[in-house]
Amino acid sequence: MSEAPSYLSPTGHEIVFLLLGVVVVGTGLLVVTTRQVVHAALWLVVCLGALAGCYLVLTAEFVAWVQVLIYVGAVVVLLLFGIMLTRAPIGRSPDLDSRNRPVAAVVALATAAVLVTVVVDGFRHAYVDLSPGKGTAEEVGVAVFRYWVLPFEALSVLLLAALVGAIVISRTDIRGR
Amino acid sequence: MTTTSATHAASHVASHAATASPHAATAVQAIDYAAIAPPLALALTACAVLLLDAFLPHSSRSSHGPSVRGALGFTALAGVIAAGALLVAQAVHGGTLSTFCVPEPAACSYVVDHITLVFGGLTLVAGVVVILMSMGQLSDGDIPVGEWYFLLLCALIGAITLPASRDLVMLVVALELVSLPVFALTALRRYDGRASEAAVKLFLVSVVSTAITLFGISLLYGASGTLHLSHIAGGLAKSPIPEAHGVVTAAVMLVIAGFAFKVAAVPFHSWAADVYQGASVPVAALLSVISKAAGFAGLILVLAVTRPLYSEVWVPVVAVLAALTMTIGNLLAMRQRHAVRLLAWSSVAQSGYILAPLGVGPEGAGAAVVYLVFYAAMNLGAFAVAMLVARGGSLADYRGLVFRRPAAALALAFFLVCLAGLPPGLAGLFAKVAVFRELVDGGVGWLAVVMAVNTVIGLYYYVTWAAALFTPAPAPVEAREAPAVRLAPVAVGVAVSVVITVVFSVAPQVVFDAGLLSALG
Amino acid sequence: MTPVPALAVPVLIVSVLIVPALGAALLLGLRLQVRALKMYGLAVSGLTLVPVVAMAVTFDYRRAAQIQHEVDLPWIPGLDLRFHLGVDGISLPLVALTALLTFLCFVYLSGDRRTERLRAMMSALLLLEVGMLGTFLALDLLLFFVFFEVVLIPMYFVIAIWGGPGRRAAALKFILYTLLGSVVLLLGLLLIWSQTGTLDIVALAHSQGAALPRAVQIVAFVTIGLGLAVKTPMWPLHTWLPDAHTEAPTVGSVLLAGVLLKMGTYGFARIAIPVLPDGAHAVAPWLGAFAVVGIVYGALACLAQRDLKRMIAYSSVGHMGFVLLGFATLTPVGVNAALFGNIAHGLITGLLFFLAGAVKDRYGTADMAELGGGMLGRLPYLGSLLTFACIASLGLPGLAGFWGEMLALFGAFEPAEGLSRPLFLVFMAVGGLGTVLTAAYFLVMLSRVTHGPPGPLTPSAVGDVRTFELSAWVPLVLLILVFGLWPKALLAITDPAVQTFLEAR
Amino acid sequence: MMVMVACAVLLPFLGAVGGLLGPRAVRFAARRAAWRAVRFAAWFAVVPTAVAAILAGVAAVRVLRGGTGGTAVAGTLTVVETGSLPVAVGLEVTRLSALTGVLVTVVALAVQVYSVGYMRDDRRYPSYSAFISLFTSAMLLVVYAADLIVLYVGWEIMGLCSYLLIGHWWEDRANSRAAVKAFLVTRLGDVGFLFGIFVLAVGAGSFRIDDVVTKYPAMSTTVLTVGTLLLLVGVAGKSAQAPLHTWLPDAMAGPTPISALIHAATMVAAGIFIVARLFPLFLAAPTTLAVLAIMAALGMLGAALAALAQDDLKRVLAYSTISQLAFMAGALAARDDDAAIFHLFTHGAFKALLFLCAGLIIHRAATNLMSGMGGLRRAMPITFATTTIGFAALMGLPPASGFFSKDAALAAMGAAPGAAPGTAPGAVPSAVPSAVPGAVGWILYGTALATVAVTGAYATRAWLRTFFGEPRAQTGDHAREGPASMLWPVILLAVPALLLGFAVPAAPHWGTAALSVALALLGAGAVYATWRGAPDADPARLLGPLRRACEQAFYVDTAYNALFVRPVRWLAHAVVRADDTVVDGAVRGSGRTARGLSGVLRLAQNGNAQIYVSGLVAGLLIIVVGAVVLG
Amino acid sequence: MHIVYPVVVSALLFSIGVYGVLARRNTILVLMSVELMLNAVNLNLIAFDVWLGDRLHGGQVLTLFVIVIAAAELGLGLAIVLAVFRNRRTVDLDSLRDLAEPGPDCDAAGPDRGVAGPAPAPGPRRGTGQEGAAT
Repeated sequence: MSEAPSYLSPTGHEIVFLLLGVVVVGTGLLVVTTRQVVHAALWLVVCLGALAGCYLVLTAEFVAWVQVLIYVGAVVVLLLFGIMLTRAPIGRSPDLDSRNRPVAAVVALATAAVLVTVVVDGFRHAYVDLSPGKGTAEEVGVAVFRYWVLPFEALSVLLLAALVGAIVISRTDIRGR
Repeated sequence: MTTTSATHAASHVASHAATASPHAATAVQAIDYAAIAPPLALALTACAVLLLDAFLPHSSRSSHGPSVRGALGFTALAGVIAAGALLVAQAVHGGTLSTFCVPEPAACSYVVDHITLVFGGLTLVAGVVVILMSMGQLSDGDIPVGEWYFLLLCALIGAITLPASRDLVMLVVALELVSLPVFALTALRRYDGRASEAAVKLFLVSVVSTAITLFGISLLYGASGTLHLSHIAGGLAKSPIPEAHGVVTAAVMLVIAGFAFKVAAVPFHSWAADVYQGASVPVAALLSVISKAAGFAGLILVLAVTRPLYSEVWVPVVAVLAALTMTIGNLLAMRQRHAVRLLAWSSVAQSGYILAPLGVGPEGAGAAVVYLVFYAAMNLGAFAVAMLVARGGSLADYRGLVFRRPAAALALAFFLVCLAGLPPGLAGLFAKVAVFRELVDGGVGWLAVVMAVNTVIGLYYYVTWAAALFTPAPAPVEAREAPAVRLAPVAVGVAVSVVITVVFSVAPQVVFDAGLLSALG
Repeated sequence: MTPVPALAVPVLIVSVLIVPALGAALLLGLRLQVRALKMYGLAVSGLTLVPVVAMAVTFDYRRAAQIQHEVDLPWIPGLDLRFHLGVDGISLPLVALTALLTFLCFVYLSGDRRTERLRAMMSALLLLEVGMLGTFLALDLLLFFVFFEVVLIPMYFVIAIWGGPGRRAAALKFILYTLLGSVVLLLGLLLIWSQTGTLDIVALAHSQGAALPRAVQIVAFVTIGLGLAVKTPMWPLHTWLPDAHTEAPTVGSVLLAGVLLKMGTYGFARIAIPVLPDGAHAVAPWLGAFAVVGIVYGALACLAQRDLKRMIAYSSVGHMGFVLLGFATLTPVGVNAALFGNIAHGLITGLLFFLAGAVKDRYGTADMAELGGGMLGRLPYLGSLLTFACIASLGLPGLAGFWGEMLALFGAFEPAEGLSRPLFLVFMAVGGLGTVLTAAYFLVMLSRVTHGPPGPLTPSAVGDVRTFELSAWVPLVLLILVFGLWPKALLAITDPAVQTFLEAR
Repeated sequence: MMVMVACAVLLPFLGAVGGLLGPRAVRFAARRAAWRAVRFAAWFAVVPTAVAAILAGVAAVRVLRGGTGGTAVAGTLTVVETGSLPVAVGLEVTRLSALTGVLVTVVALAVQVYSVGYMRDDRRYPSYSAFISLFTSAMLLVVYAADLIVLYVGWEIMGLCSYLLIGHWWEDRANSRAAVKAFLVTRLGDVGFLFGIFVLAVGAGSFRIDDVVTKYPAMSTTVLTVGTLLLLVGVAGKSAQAPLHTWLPDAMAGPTPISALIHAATMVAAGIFIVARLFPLFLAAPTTLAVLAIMAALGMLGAALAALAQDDLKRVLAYSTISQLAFMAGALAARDDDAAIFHLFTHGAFKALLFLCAGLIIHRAATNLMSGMGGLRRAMPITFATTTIGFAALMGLPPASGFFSKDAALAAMGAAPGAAPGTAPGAVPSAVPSAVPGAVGWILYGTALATVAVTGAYATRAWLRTFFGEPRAQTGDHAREGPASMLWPVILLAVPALLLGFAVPAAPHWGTAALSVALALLGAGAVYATWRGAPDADPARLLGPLRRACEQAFYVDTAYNALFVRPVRWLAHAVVRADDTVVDGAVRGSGRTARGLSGVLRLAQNGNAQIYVSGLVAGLLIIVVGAVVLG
Repeated sequence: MHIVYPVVVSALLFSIGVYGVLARRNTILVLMSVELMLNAVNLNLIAFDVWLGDRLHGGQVLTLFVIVIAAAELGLGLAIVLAVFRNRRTVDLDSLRDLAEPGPDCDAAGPDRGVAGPAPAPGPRRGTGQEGAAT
């Protein structure tokens, strides 16, 4: 493996990626610390979008578009519906954080410290020359149906189960036998 | 681009439309239907139940509601029994069937070997008993029957595929497939605040553990370069990153987290009591036996099958985890006054006993499987009787039960004594002896002593409950059980578990053959 | 007795276990009223006695050291557990004692009108008998452990359901304490197994611990010793016994003291000493020390007791101290003394607890202060039987209690080579002092209970000893006299077996 | 020969069993009057003892005539394999045991006959007589035993019978306590005795007595000394010697015939018999003899002084027994076992006589205390005559048998320190030079002489206070002679008390004899003088300040009570408290800590899902860090 | 492109997710944090897949599957949250204390309503949902 270029001379890719990374982490922090519930959802959208950008930088276009489509499209909308249905307060509500905050902060920082040290120690020298075309839909499609058919089938059962479960729990008009 | 090598004679090309890109004659991965017959059968039954529920007449509640309920119940039962028959056929066929294989670094995702057969058998038998218990539970009428059976069968599908899956992706998917339906089942009692509270807690803790496991898997993928269990050891050896030790250790621990949650080992045990009490009794039985068996299958696969070379990392950790689990489980079970809550903590303690042989090393997996099979039989029986008698209820309801329902009382006493590991319950005794042997042989003396003390603490609450059965009740507690007619299936469930436990007591060799062989599988 | 070829009749030994087991199982199904139930109980326990007597008769006393009536079937290959039964000079007397005592308990029960839920009690006793007989017959380490634990649950229920006011706590302490002991015992057994690879006691005894290095032998002996010491009970581990005895019903106390304690000491004679000779040698001084402390401690505790049954329980601690001292000497005479003491204690304390039970039935209490004394005046026969039992128990020569203690002291006088002589001389002296204290508390009890002017409590209308009680007690009295006047009857059986495993080293 | 001796031993045992079970069966069956049960049981008591007496007599005659060359005749029933030294269950008749056997059976017969009358109206006579037969067979077993363990068996059964018989009237708590005390003190002695047997048996390599006696040269002196000293502990316990004598005076709580049989003639004599039986061993252990001498000296004088100050007639005789036994022990210490045995025989006869007479007196005067007696010589002439013979023999006045045996003993003790003034070498068979150190010899001889004087004093005092002076009995003219069945045994015993002295051919040593008679008369005179002064007052006042101490037997009993009984009782309570708090506490404590721990753990289960998840993640972090750092 | 960048970003995102799960009172916000954690995993997988040049594209396929799983779970999660809201009028996690360990003395908190569930009245019930009395 060729000697990885030093960190001091970042390529274009790395600069774009770092910018997007900062956006992701920043908006992530805002999601979990904002006072307003709806703002949290909106910041989530920005975070996931930026993440999709990261994927693009990493030449995984198909996954990036799936990310945008499903996460930003469906999941966050679902969350907004959830917020609406549970009549969460629209304006600023002071008590969004439970008394567990200090413990949570400590644990989160510890997790961050441990994970970062482990990961950095492990992957310091990893370097890759990005070449487009790796993450095209065709590549991933072939991979899914040539190597990963079983999980694909199992996921269908999972989705069906989730679907049935969600419907039967939320609709109270379905009576028992 | 050459097509894949000739597939087995028995398998044939799946009918899926291959996304044929012009330049690659891509054949979809060969599927050996004989191998995946049992989960397939379950899946078909699940769909059948769902459709039947939809199309059977929704006439007025009273007239033939029960008959429809019965029909759905029996179709589910038939499906499980059919899957069992297929499993037995595979066992008789002998040899390992493997399918969904990847050509170059030859590794298959779905392998039916001895571990799969043992866990599959265990899951299906437990499934039968849980379905029988569900029939009793559903007779109340406020739970949608079709959906209940469908979700139950989905959970069974997950539980069967997990032991057979040989790559991390399939492991995670199977893990999710086992847990997701259970959240739904817990929350299915929609008018009970405690059920939904239990569902939320279960959901939250489970999702967090899955996320942690996935993070572990991603690190492991990064370190080893592959997702197939059989190649990970090789991958780690020539790992692209020079000093991979730190990452791999962390990755292994994080992967263990998901399965440890399923097994309710120590740091992941807090949810057990609340969820068991909140959920209905059949779901609690499902959690305590089937999802726990799946958890152990995953744990054994991840730890024992793939990486003997890293065992000096996880062996001491698992040993400490086992010791903590059994001790905390037993201590918390001591002061319980609610039957299912006590059974919850007792099942946490029992998972500590099952974890203990793994604390000796990969060769301990055999003893762990043996204890698990024994535990499944005893624990299911206990839950079935709890369901039969007072739908869980507090221990006071069980006082002087031998005068009101002698058969149930004797069965419960037998199961409790088995769980305690004392002679009339020989099954429990032989299970414990097998584990103790493994510990003493493996030189983990301190764990054996801790387990000895725990056996005594365990005996305390088992015997107190068993004794309460035989002491005459001061005030004639009003019988709150549901009318007997709908509890007949539960009684059948109890009978099944009694027969199985007695067979295990008299001829435990059956279990030992299955268990010890699986260690080699 | 013409020596019948040993292996010709395995059916006997298996039937010894099968009959009570089937009896207990059938009881759950049967719906008999009281009278027929008592007859059934008598029949089953009698039937168990028949094969035992047959085994005793067909036993070849010239080859007492050899295992006879052997049965060896594979049961669980996965655990190397074999259904291996057999009887030799050491276990035959104990098997006979168990069968006899259980039969006498059923005789006692047949007359006793006040026990309710008799069906459950009888099935518990029969299960108990299976466990006890199995323990003495088992020749496979794990099988010994299984039968060792079969006894726990029935005994727990006998105490917990039919016991006195504080029965639940006592039963719980009994079962938890004994289970801890037996699990520790299991660890020891498994340690032997992991080192030698075999569970067969006979083979292990012949190999004299050859395959076991000294350090492992010591660890194994300590763990097994602790497990057995809880059951014996040895001094610091004895606190479950007085509670269990005070609360147990008469029949429960008799079997608990008569046989259950012997399972602990039998373990020493069958497993600990023959299989782990070096371990035994290293730990013998400690065992002797605890035994001797047990003797004096038990005697002193009895002096200050108020409750009659509790006093007899503590006296068992003392007597078992002598038995353990016998084992600790590791000499043939010491081990013979221990085995003789086992049988003698079984008979005498069994009789004592029968009598204490009778006193409690008649006066409603076993508290000596409340009894007030003068029993010889009101109940002359019961009083004189109690006097006889106490005198036998304090080890008067000419009665069974004497030989066990005297030979144990004689063994301590000349311990096996390698054991420090002065230490064992101290043990002997303290043991001798113990006999004086034993005599003291028994006679003080007699003078408080039987002598003196008639006390405030008047015995219930039941009156003096009744026929069914006599028929339960007279065999014990006769046996105590026979073994007292003719110790050869027992020593001749146990001596050859003891010589083989002690001498062969 | 052996069969005869075996029958002698077994017959009383069978009589005892018959006596115990027979009447119960009769009463069971017939419910007849108590008196008929007594007569029925009497047959079971007297006949076997009589036959045993005859058999013993015949055996004695055959052995003494030297039919078997004077050596022992032995026979073994069976050998019990114990694992090391075998126990040979067998009997052996030597000259010594033959004679003692006769003494035992004769006295036992006398007591059995006497008891029929004495216990006429006692409901528990059958068990009483049975226990006496049991005692007789136990004593014969000791006498004829060929094996030390068989001897020990008889030895302890005797102790039991003395317990049962002392506690005969158990309605009164005092009797019961006295019985317990008697058994415990003798039991303590027996433990020492057993250890002595072990030491000697291991030294000789066998339990058989003749092996032990023949192989003693092979044993080292330490083994011999330790063995014999331990035997001495047993002897002291059984024969109520100095340190372990406190039980005998309390044993008087039992019926008087028992005192006569057990606490005068037989059981207490067993100790001396054993020393004589194993005399060669004692000879080879000089230190033991020295200890014996000191014990004897202390016992002799102390008991005699105590006897002088007692008010209860039976306690006087009890202390006199202790003193006389110490006298015999002194003779043994002076290496002359023949003198000791001779004195044992005569003492057996006259002390039994005295006790039976005392029984008659108490039976009539309805009180034990001499202060309640007086002037009985006119009312009870026969008793007066026989008691006078008894006292004469006790004081050693010629022609009574006591004179000869006491003289022989005194001569032996006199010869002990080597050159006693004016004593002819005489026929003292002290072939072995007296190795008793001079000083001890002198002490022994001095106290012996003093004892003779004090014996004369207390004998006369007892004689005067019971038979002379004004009748102080409160019960009017009740004092008449006893029934015939009680008088005949007394008269029967009076004969040997008087004439036994002449049976022994050895001529008395005139020097010591004269000296002893003089001293006896001196003591008697002193008491007579003080008595003359004030016939009603107790002549014991001549002891002056010592009287209080003598009456309490020098407070030995209270000392033992304080030193042993109370600490043991306190220790017992301490043990029970410790057992409850410490040992049991640890057990209960572990239970409580388990419950406490479970309480603490329950706090973490407060239902808040976020607490669960934080616990989960924190736990996981600890595991990961631990694995990475340790791994 | 240094792989360490995406991996570090993923680690940070994961920790933020953990914080969100532990700190937020409203269950919906907790669900959002869980989504963050899962997205962190996806980023990691994509980074490694690209770096390893895995022919099987294991990383990207698994990412797809994780997205599907996340969607499915979120659906069910929201349904459960709605059920809780319907039964308990609130979605605050730390107010759901009904299943805690019963106090040292009192018996199991209230009768087990599972049994005493209301007899199903005919006809659907609009979101009034009978409220289990939380003692």
